[in-house]
Amino acid sequence: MGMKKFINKVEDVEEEMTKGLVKAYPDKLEKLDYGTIVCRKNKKTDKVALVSGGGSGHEPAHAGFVGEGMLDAAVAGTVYTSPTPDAILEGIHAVQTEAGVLLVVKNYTGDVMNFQLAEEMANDEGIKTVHVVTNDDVAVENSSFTVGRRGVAGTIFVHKCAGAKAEAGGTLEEVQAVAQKVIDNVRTMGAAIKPCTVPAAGKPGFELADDEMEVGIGIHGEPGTHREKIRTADETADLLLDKILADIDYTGHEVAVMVNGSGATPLMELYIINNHVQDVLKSKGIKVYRTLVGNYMTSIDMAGFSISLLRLDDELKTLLDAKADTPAWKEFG
Amino acid sequence: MGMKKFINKVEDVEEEMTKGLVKAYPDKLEKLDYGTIVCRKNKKTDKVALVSGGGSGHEPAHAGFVGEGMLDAAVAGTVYTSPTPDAILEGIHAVQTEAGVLLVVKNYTGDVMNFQLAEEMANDEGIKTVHVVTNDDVAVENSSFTVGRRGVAGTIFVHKCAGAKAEAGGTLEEVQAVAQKVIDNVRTMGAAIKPCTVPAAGKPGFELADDEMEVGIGIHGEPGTHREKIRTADETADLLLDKILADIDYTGHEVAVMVNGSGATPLMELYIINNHVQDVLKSKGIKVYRTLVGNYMTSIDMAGFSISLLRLDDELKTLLDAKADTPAWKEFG
Amino acid sequence: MTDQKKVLEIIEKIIRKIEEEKEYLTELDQPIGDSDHGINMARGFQEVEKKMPSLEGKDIGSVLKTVGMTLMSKVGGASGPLYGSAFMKAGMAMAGKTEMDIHDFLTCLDTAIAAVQKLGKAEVGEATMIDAMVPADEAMKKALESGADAKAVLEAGTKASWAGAEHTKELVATKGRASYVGERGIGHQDPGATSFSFILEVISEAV
Amino acid sequence: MTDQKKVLEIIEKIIRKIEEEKEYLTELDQPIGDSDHGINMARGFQEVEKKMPSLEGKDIGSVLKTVGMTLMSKVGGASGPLYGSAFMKAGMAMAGKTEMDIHDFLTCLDTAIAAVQKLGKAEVGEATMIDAMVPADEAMKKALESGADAKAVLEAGTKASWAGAEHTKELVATKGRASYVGERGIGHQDPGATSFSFILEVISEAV
Ligand SMILES: Nc1ncnc2c1ncn2[C@@H]1O[C@H](COP(=O)(O)OP(=O)(O)O)[C@@H](O)[C@H]1O
Ligand SMILES: Nc1ncnc2c1ncn2[C@@H]1O[C@H](COP(=O)(O)OP(=O)(O)O)[C@@H](O)[C@H]1O
Ligand SMILES: [Mg+2]
Ligand SMILES: [Mg+2]
Ligand SMILES: [Mg+2]
Ligand SMILES: [Mg+2]
Repeated sequence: MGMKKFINKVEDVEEEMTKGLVKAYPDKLEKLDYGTIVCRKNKKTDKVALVSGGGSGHEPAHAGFVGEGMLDAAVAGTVYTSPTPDAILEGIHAVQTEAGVLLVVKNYTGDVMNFQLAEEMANDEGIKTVHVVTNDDVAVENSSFTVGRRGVAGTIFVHKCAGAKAEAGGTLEEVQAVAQKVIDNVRTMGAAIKPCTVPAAGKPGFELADDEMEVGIGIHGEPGTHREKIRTADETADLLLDKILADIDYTGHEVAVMVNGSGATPLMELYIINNHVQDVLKSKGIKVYRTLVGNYMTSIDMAGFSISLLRLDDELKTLLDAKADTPAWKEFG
Repeated sequence: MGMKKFINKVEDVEEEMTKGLVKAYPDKLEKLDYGTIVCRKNKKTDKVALVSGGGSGHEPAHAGFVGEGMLDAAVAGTVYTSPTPDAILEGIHAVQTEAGVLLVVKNYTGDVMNFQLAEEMANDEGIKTVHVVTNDDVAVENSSFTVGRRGVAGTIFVHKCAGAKAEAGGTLEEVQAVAQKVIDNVRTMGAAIKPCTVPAAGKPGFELADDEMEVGIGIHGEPGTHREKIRTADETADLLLDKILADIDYTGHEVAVMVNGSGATPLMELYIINNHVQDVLKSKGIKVYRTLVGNYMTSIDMAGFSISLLRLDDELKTLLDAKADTPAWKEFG
Repeated sequence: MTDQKKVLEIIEKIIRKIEEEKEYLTELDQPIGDSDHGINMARGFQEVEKKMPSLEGKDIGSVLKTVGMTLMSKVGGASGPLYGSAFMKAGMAMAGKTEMDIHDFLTCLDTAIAAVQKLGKAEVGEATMIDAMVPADEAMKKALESGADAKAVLEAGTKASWAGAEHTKELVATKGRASYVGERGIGHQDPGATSFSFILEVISEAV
Repeated sequence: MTDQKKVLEIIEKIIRKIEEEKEYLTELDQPIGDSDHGINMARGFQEVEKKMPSLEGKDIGSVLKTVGMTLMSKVGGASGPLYGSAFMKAGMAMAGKTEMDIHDFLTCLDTAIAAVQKLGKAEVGEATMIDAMVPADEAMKKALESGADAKAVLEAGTKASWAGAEHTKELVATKGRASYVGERGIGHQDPGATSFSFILEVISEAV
């Protein structure tokens, strides 16, 4: 099947959607003229500024998490392509404060290099800038010989907790430490049954037979670790949970759960998955402190989901509960 | 293509997803043992109770709007099928108060009849129960010879405003009047490019060629008013907006806008559509007071969207702004 | 015409028929509705199946009322309350009876039609189950007047019911979900009129 | 070997080549990456195209630096900063020059490789563009030593570059996005090694 999308010109997708987001919340968000950069309006000038970003196509990430208590700026590249150093620098310029700037970068070669170049330029200009790299995807082996695990949906917990720490007046070092703590304690894995279509490509990034699913899928329509016959929701959730729970020890910890949709997965299915995830965690004696179910870090129109588990301590619980006022972070429960 | 979904048994979809929702918010929501009925925990006992519902498959509607300032109970039938009178009565029993019960019903023969029977039974038992029927879909001609327009995404504004009025202590008559005011002032229309698949049916409800879209689509995968060649996002939005703006006079009014996704439509596209909707309204001198972009009233995994415009007065603005604490109503902007 | 045992037998046959025609009825509901009529009906009658053991030896009125209440609480949608109240009201009309003749059957049908029309407000010609029910009722009354026996009366009714269902293809629906598609509904047979015709056919064949 | 005008001509040819191979490069990026390498490169070189008029008469160093900065700010992803800094650093090495010979070209390539490795930390054998660049560099140096002329040196480099790109099929990637697919990447040619080979081929044919 060819590409069926509600878009105008393929080249205008990133610009128009950024404008469309900002026009929905004109009092709270603004778009810079320079590229697809969304900044918080009425920002606090005395707190650490948080800047994140990456390729477009993960909506609501990252611009949907700009606002009080989370990000100050989100810099988006074209679909699935890291933004360029000049754009990232522009975002830093727009929100930088004396307290410094924390860059939250997902672990992809492109993102890491582009953010690194921007960070160097910012520091050269005298803007105190540091970064963290999120790498929560347990589908990918973490070895010192490779580029390491990918940053996926768990990144949103970094935005939330580090954002809350910054809002509460934390220093750059403290905010960075919180971000790193979340990174050290969050793990994610995903699976998909239908691929996504990058508008500029016009056709799906991969093909799946009617009875196949892709396990360990990334968030850019890149292939997962392997392909297998489609299973039930519960079995698929088990598959992912097993890998996550084997990676770090969750026993005795309270956790935050995110059941994240890939963009075209109906909430119906995400709820069904959550039903099982909660049962499994309960049976293992892992207490759930907070659950998020919805589209947080998507892959355009992929039908898939990921499960993230964040191990909590008292500090992270407080930061998770702190007020956040952004388009896509929903506080309830 | 066959059905690809993250589900377990087709017969368990409704039950499992309802449990999955409630397990995400165990402190605030509860599921009744009797069917797929979600109630607000810690409900106020001195306010008018709001009960809504309809077929499943519209997630987050309606259970996602249960909570402070919106619904007290949501009664779901099987997918796309109105709940039965006994289930609706059970929901009424669970949340009824001395102040009375308002049923918010979408205008479909099935819903209207089942809710009517439940209302009669409730009144027979001495529970003061009244109803409103939402009918915002301008795709369907409103004539006294037919069943009238369908209730679609605009229903969420009824939940919000009537819910706020009830939370603020309005009488049953006042709450019903607010609900009716919203109904009188909200209009919606939708289009789709990919059909949805009811789990029990196992195949899409209709077929669309690669270059076709269905205009005036309903929220149950039922065919729309007509089919035509797919257009750009802007042109499609114009098509829908033209019908909406022709139906009631919006000039000189402030409006609330909802750009609602059908379940498999990426936010990317909804933002692109919103970008144009805001421009058109601006060019017509219609001031936008608040905008919602996201999945509010879906059709399982259909790729489509609807636009709703609610004409506001000061009362509705206040009610729209009032606090609501539910899984799916997001206050921002 | 039929005693309590026979009524239970007929209900068993209706359950099986609906199960057999589940896909067909759902397909009919696709172009003009929401593709669920067969699924809805089958869900209801599967539940009736579960109630069957408890109906052994009950009077016909109770049997029909239970069928109606079961459909009412299991089918949902438009057909649920319609078929539900049709059977419930027919059951009330048959209260206490352990045998029924063709006149009783016509009383049941009259009562059912009244129940469907009270709730659904549809007249003949709006492309609903009423377009099968009313012609069937009229044909049976005419056959009865002309002296036909129960079997012949039921056969005349079934024939008229199918003709009525067939005729819905030519109508633009003005009630139910099919009304939304307007002129596009022409050429498509109403699912509810079809399911009613199947039920009447089963009864007619069984008597 | 080539003057400033010729450099601009070659860049024009690279722009066209990348445009021509856009789909192919994107397809190569599908099984092991995110299906965008050709799109990314084409977006960058289309922007370079727009800058061409402003480069008339500028020295070779400035030309290459502008190409690099343009790629850096338009391509994004992994290839953007890599190709961007490769051209930028090569431009710095050619600062003020209006002519370049084969020795200058090798200086450019050495500088470019150093820039790519500084940022990307890839060694030979990790299935990246480095696996085309380094063999090309080595082959050219060898050819030069053995007395070949500029054209022959470039041809030897191009051949080695393509062989290196071809060889990436046998490697398990350990850098870049392709590293995520592990063993499944075997049999697939690295897109970046391929785009580099195209660029070198264009230069070799034009000189
Ligand atoms: N107002 C009405 N009066 C009589 N029959 C109706 C009415 N509305 C709908 N029906 C019948 O119900 C059938 C549809 O049933 P079903 O598909 O189970 O419910 P829904 O339309 O809620 O999905 C129609 O084919 C029609 O025969
Ligand atoms: N660390 C690295 N060092 C050298 N080249 C790399 C590195 N990482 C990626 N590449 C090159 O970049 C190419 C991919 O570029 P592209 O698809 O445009 O970016 P992205 O991977 O961000 O989508 C790969 O084929 C590889 O040649
Ligand atoms: Mg990319
Ligand atoms: Mg239905
Ligand atoms: Mg139906
Ligand atoms: Mg790529």
